[in-house]
Amino acid sequence: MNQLTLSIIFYVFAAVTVLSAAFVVFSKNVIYSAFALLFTFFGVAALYVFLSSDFIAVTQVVVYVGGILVLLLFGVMFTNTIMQTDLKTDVLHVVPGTILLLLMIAGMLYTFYTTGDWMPGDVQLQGSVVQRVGFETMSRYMLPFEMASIVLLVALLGAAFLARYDNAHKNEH
Amino acid sequence: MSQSISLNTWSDALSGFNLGWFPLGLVIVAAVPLVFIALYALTYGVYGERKISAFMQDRLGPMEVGPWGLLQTLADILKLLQKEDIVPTAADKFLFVIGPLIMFVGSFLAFVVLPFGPAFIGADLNVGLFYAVGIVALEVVGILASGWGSNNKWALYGAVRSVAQIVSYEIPASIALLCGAMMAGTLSMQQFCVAQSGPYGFMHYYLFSNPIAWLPFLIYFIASLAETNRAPFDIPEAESELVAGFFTEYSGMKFAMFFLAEYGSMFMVSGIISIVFLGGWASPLPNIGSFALNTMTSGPAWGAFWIIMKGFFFIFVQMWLRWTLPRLRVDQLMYLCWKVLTPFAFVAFVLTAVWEIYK
Amino acid sequence: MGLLDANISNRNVLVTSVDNVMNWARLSSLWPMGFGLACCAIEMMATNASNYDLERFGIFPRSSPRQSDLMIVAGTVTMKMAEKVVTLYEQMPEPRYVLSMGSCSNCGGPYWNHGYHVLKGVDRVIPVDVYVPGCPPRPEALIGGLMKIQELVRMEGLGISRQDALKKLAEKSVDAQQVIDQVRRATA
Amino acid sequence: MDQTLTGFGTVFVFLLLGIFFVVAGFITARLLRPSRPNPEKNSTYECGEPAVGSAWVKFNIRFYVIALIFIIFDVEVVFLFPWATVFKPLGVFALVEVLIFAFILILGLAYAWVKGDLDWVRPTPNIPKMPELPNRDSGRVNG
Amino acid sequence: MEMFTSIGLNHFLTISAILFSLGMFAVMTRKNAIVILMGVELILNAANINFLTFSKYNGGMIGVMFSLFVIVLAAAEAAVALAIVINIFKTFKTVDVSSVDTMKE
Amino acid sequence: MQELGKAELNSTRIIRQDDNRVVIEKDLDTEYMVLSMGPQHPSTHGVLRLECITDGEVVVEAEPYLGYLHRCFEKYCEKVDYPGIVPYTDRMDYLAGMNTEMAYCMAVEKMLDIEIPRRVEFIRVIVSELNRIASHLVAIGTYGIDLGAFTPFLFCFRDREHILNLLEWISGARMLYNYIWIGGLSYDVPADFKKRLSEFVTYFKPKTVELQKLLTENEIFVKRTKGIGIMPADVAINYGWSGPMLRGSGVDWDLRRNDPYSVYPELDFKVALPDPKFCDIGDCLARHVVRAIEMEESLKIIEQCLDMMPGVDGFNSRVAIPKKVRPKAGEVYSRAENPRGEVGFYIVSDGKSTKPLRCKARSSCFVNLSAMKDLSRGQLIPDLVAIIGSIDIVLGEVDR
Amino acid sequence: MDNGMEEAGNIMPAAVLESKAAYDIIRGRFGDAVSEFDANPTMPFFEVADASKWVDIALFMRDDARLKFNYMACLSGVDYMEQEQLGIVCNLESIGHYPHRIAVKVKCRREGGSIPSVACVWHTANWHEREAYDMYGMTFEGHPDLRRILCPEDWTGFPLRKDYQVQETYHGIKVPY
Amino acid sequence: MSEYFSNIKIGATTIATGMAITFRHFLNAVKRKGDAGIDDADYFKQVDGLCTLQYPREVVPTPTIGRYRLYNDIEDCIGCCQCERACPVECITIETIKTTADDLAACGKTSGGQQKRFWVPVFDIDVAKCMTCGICVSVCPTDCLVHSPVADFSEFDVKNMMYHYGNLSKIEAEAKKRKLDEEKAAKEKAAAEAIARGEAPAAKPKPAPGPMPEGGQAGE
Ligand code: SF4
Ligand code: SF4
Ligand code: SF4
Repeated sequence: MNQLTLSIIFYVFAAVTVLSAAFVVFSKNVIYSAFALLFTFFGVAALYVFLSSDFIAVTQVVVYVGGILVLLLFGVMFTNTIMQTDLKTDVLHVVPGTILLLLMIAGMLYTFYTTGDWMPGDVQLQGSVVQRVGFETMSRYMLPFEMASIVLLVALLGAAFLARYDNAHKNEH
Repeated sequence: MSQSISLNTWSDALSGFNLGWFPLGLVIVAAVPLVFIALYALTYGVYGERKISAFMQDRLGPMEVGPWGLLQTLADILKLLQKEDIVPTAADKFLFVIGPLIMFVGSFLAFVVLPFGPAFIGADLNVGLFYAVGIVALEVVGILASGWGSNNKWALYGAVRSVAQIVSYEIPASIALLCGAMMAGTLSMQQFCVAQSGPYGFMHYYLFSNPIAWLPFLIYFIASLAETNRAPFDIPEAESELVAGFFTEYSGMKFAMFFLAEYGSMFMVSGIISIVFLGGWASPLPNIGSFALNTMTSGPAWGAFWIIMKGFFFIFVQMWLRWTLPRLRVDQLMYLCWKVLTPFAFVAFVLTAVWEIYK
Repeated sequence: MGLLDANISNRNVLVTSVDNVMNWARLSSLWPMGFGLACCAIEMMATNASNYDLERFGIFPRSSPRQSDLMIVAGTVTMKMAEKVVTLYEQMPEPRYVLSMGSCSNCGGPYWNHGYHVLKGVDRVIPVDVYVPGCPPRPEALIGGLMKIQELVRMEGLGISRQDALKKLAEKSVDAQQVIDQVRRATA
Repeated sequence: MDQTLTGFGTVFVFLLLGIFFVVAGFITARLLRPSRPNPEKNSTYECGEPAVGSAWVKFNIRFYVIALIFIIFDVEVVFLFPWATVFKPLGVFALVEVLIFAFILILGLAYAWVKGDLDWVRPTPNIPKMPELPNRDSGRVNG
Repeated sequence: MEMFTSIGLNHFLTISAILFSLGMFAVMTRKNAIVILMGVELILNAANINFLTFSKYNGGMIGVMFSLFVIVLAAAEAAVALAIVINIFKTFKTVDVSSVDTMKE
Repeated sequence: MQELGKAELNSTRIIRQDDNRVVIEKDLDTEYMVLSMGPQHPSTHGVLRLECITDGEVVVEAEPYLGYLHRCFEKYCEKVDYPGIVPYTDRMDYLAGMNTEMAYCMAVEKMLDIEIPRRVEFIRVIVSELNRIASHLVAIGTYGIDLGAFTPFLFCFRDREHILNLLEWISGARMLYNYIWIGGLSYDVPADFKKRLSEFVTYFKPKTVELQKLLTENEIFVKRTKGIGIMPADVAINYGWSGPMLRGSGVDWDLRRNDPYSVYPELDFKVALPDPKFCDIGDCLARHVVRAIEMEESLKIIEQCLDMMPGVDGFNSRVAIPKKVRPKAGEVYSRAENPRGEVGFYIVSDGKSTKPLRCKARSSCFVNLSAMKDLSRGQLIPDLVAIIGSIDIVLGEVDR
Repeated sequence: MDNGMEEAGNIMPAAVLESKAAYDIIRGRFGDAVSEFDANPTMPFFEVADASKWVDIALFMRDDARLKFNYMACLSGVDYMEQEQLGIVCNLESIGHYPHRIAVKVKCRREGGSIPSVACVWHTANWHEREAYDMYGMTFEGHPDLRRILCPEDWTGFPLRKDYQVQETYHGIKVPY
Repeated sequence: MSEYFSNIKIGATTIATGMAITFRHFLNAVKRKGDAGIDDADYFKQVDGLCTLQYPREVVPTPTIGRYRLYNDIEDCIGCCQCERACPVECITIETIKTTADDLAACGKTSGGQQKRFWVPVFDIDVAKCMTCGICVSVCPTDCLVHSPVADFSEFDVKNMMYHYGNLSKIEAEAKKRKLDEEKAAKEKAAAEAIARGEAPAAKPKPAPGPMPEGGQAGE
């Protein structure tokens, strides 16, 4: 594949990502937002591939699409009475929000494009990311790795408790 | 890594072939599985299912359409092409259309990493197995989209059940596959096969060379049934309860897409299980003395033959189960997943790890 | 608008052969809607079961009308049921066929004279292509009826409407009366 | 061009081809099929009855809990896969590390198990009872 | 033209910036708690892109590892946050944050 | 306007309006869904319609709607003379035509007070037991389908086909026989019948074992049915349940023994009762098991009848058939044990006409089904399907 | 209707004797609310003369330790055209307690007549009464859910009445042949 | 805990048993049950194996008393209308015309040797309505109304299922009717005359001298 093809593909995915993200944010239909998120996540995963981290890309699909998105969809389906609320009532502070949005983009882009010297050069990531991740978790990032399990445990306990709390709550009445 | 790359000579050569800026070779590489799915799903998958079920039920099965009914599925697909395509008024048009698309693409994308023999694979990703586990997520979203988009009660029930089932069984399935990955020390699908090929044929398969491999093998097999919504886990499309599950409202070509996707993923899981535990394209025949059966039956063509045969064997077992067993109920399904398979998967995980370290 | 909607008046070789392939596909894969009404439905089930095995012809029941091509009205259609039958028929995607199985759905059958709540023939609410007589029709009769449907599909094509096909078939088909007369002559 | 990109290039082509296949299928079907919609045909299928209400209702929280437990274990698996490819050279140390990791999560599973989050709560079905007399003179009759 | 054809660091940073801003916008302006969550996910994704970009162009593993942990956190966050949202919904019958704000049991 | 259900979750009201539309008034707390199961649904065994009000997968209430197959049987009874009713009784319970015919003929014979030849009685018992087996085969097979096992269904139908062949051989029709006539039979059995029947018994015995292994003992099947849809004995009686349904609830009640008719008193058979070790008394599995046992008992009865049946010499099966059926004025309620329970005929004759003044068919399924609403509360949808299947309804008999 | 059976009265079969005994208990409790016992051998019955007492009688029959008519086999509606009456006939028996069986008749006016519902005594009666209502049009007082059961909700007429005329069309579909 | 494991064990064994059974059937699929009808002695010979009858290719004849399509041998029908009266479905319509005395021979005899006394211009059986109950067959005195074993006779048009068995065409029937009327008239006249002559009217009605030639139906 030559450079041009690659660029085209990059732009395709970049467009998919940005447009679908915009759709997520601006769509008045929550379920559409959620499904648009699929494309955002997928596009981001493709960008990760461009950043040579295939493992993170697949992780993105596994966790974000397979997990978080499904969770969000269930959440939407579970609370779907809001589907009828229209855009006007759904959005707060549109004008300041938009101004902020534009300002933010402008500011960040300005910073990115003016700060040229944080690019130390095009050093490519070498070797298989999977194995390197494996080694890193077992060496330098051991503690965070164990902490991650505790974070997950706590999240599980907390979320399960919250979901259950509700049932217990209801039974009391 | 280098070995695997040299193995995929054909697909690499093809993918290097560019026409102008467009990688035409890749299209050809990608088209092969497509043709395969179509052929397989059309002629063997559905036809085989019907014939096998018929024989198990003392019937003849398709007989009149083509010799021995061989053209039956072709006729089905051709007919579905001609059927009117109904989009219910109440449905959400966008989701309704996108559902089968995502579903089919998801099931098709999984075939990228499936090696059809030592010389042919879409892409030998070094996260291959992980990718194969993960891409199911797309199907999940496709199912939700079609179930929700139909705005049909049966479809919604089917979709939600199906999603809950698929995501639940992904845990034991992936832990079981993890055991395989631990044995091979890689996630590349080609490497799995390489690691399990050798002069003693089937003796190199993890299933036979590793006493613990039976446990993850069984766990993955059961979980894969659930992931593809096959009986006894076919509650999402349980005919007697939910009419036709999440594709109740689909007609014509859209229905055909589900049809193909379903049989595609059936072959996919069969392929994965035969690669991870049964050596994929590695020939099962051992070299006996000077009678080099194994060497004789290795090679690109033989490899393709073996993996397809192994895949068919598992598909046969899937069908066999389907036509024998009643179906489980949702709570039993969850019980089986979380309280039987997942603990056992963890046990298998620990045992495999210990075995691999101390063997 | 698809090809099947097109109104083609001059039929050439190509059209005919496309027709043939398409018709072959449709007649080889008639999926009936799993839809039983009364006693006839049991015979329909028996026909689907091992001993007669409709799957030989590629006929296997689907439970959703969206995926079926053929509606076998097997049994008594009552007034209460009539509207549901219409709905289900309407919900089938075209091209669709209707086979009326048994006396009851043909014309009310044994309930035609005093059956206040029985629809006197399902053809009063939906168009019927083939009528299978009998009470209940033997599985053989049902298979025969399905063959008739296949015959009908074979006759259809671009620019040939169902009505034309039916008319042509009716001309072609041997009048039952003639058969009787033949028998009579033979026995006389 | 690095290896990853080539590999995923194939994935991309697969993606395109998959979409193409579906779209081509739809287009062919569109050319062939009749299209004669009418309100009744496009009504929602519900066993022949007109559908009452929309299917878009809030759904059972059970499914949500399942997805929730799933996501936690999913993330765990994400960590274990890279580990599985390298644990053999790392030896016992890595094994112990991961066992601790897994153990903590199994604790979570055990917690959920014990707390009944893994049970699909089945409401207690109604066991039919004898008919109840309306309030009228029930006491009087059998005196 | 060169700027567009050769994909470099800035391209990714741009996308990440846009995603981040969109996420921020959702968090700030949408009333629906679930859309807010989606916005948060967008922000996290933007951050991840940044991490990986710098990781790639620096050649280190730090960014990759960091993004991995971000994903972990995102999962945990989504699980808990959605549980909370659903609880809010159960209590207030709405996921409209502004009205929840005023309703206070 | 009528309020249908509130159940435990009391913030939603489900209201049936005067035009029979169901409206849900929601209070946002929880949302009920009105799910119409049937009239075209694979698991309602015909054209039953259940209007389920569900909360997720849980059925808050399921209201059965009948009448989709109301074929005016009772009207026909008043319009058609006594012998002409017989084919209509076939069409009532079309899975067990012989049994229903027999119940009807017995009722008219009671009014006419005629003596039936013994051979006729034996043949009647044989054919109705055969039909009982056939009917239970359908019940068991379709129950298999309801629970997702397709193969047993086809095995059942394969064996049923043999019974149909046997019955066609003697009566001329496969399903709706019009074989048992008032006072006799339309034909005597063919010469080889006894031999073929005993061959069938030998053939069929291993098949029941196979069926049992394949379906009844399958752990998934047991798990799906055990403890589901429990009906306590006293309520079952109060509901008027009869037949396998009642016996499934542990009530030792079989009309063939408790209200003996025909030659049943001379025969030795066991009243099928569920085994509490294998199933919970009164659940779906118990009802299924009762049917399975009953098939074996029927085989035993057939074997005995084959031994005891008087010979053929100069026998005319139509000998006792009256020329003109015109009973004395009076009324009769007579019933028989059908595969689905008690089928009774209440006939009023005015003594003048050849047509009954009133003939009411007490249909077992109608009565059994009436408990559906009660049984379905708080069940999951799959359990609902299991319960409907275990009731084994024949809509022709429910709606008549 | 009961002539011709009377002569047989003194040689009553055992089954009829049992019913007679049960009847005597009821008669003893309710006196003239029930009519004379009809000892015909095919279906011994008595009639409830005072229809308003019907639920009480039913409850008594179900719960009395000597009767225990816990099983209602059948409830049939009947149109007594000549007497300008509609009626129901209930066949009762006792499962697991006594071998006796008896039938009970309750009658009401033909037009606008009403009979107390016994659905609160036997669940069986619920649907049977609905059916009788559907077919004959008498109402059942106190019935929990008296709707048509077999015919559609919007059907006109009560089909089993002797003078029933079938309607010409139903929802635009021609009804007669 | 032990229950947990025994559950798994029972599940596994029963599933294995079931699978063994289906697999046995799968292996037995090489055998096929022949097309023996129920009245063949070897009907139950083949116990295992496929039992499908490939109907349009293979046919098992229905039993001789099988009741399927009604067939009336009008040659034997004496026009007694018993079947019409007995049919609960009222799907037989018969119109008869009494034969005139001179036609008796033309009307012919049944195969049983019984003299037919009625022309049957209309003998319609609506097999679409018939429920093949066999009542009409059982009452037919000459056994001319029979159920044939032909079961498979579907139609594209339901009207084709009205079978006309009558042995006279409309015109013939008209003629016969006219003839009968004339004979009746003649007889009445004769009777009137006889009364006028004071003779007993109970005299055997002798065949009126028929001036009408047989060729009355020449118009045909
Ligand atoms: S035609 Fe006969 S068998 Fe068929 S439904 Fe009607 S009555 Fe039943
Ligand atoms: S078979 Fe029965 S329904 Fe048919 S014509 Fe004869 S009597 Fe009538
Ligand atoms: S009963 Fe026989 S002879 Fe008499 S009219 Fe009918 S068919 Fe003819």
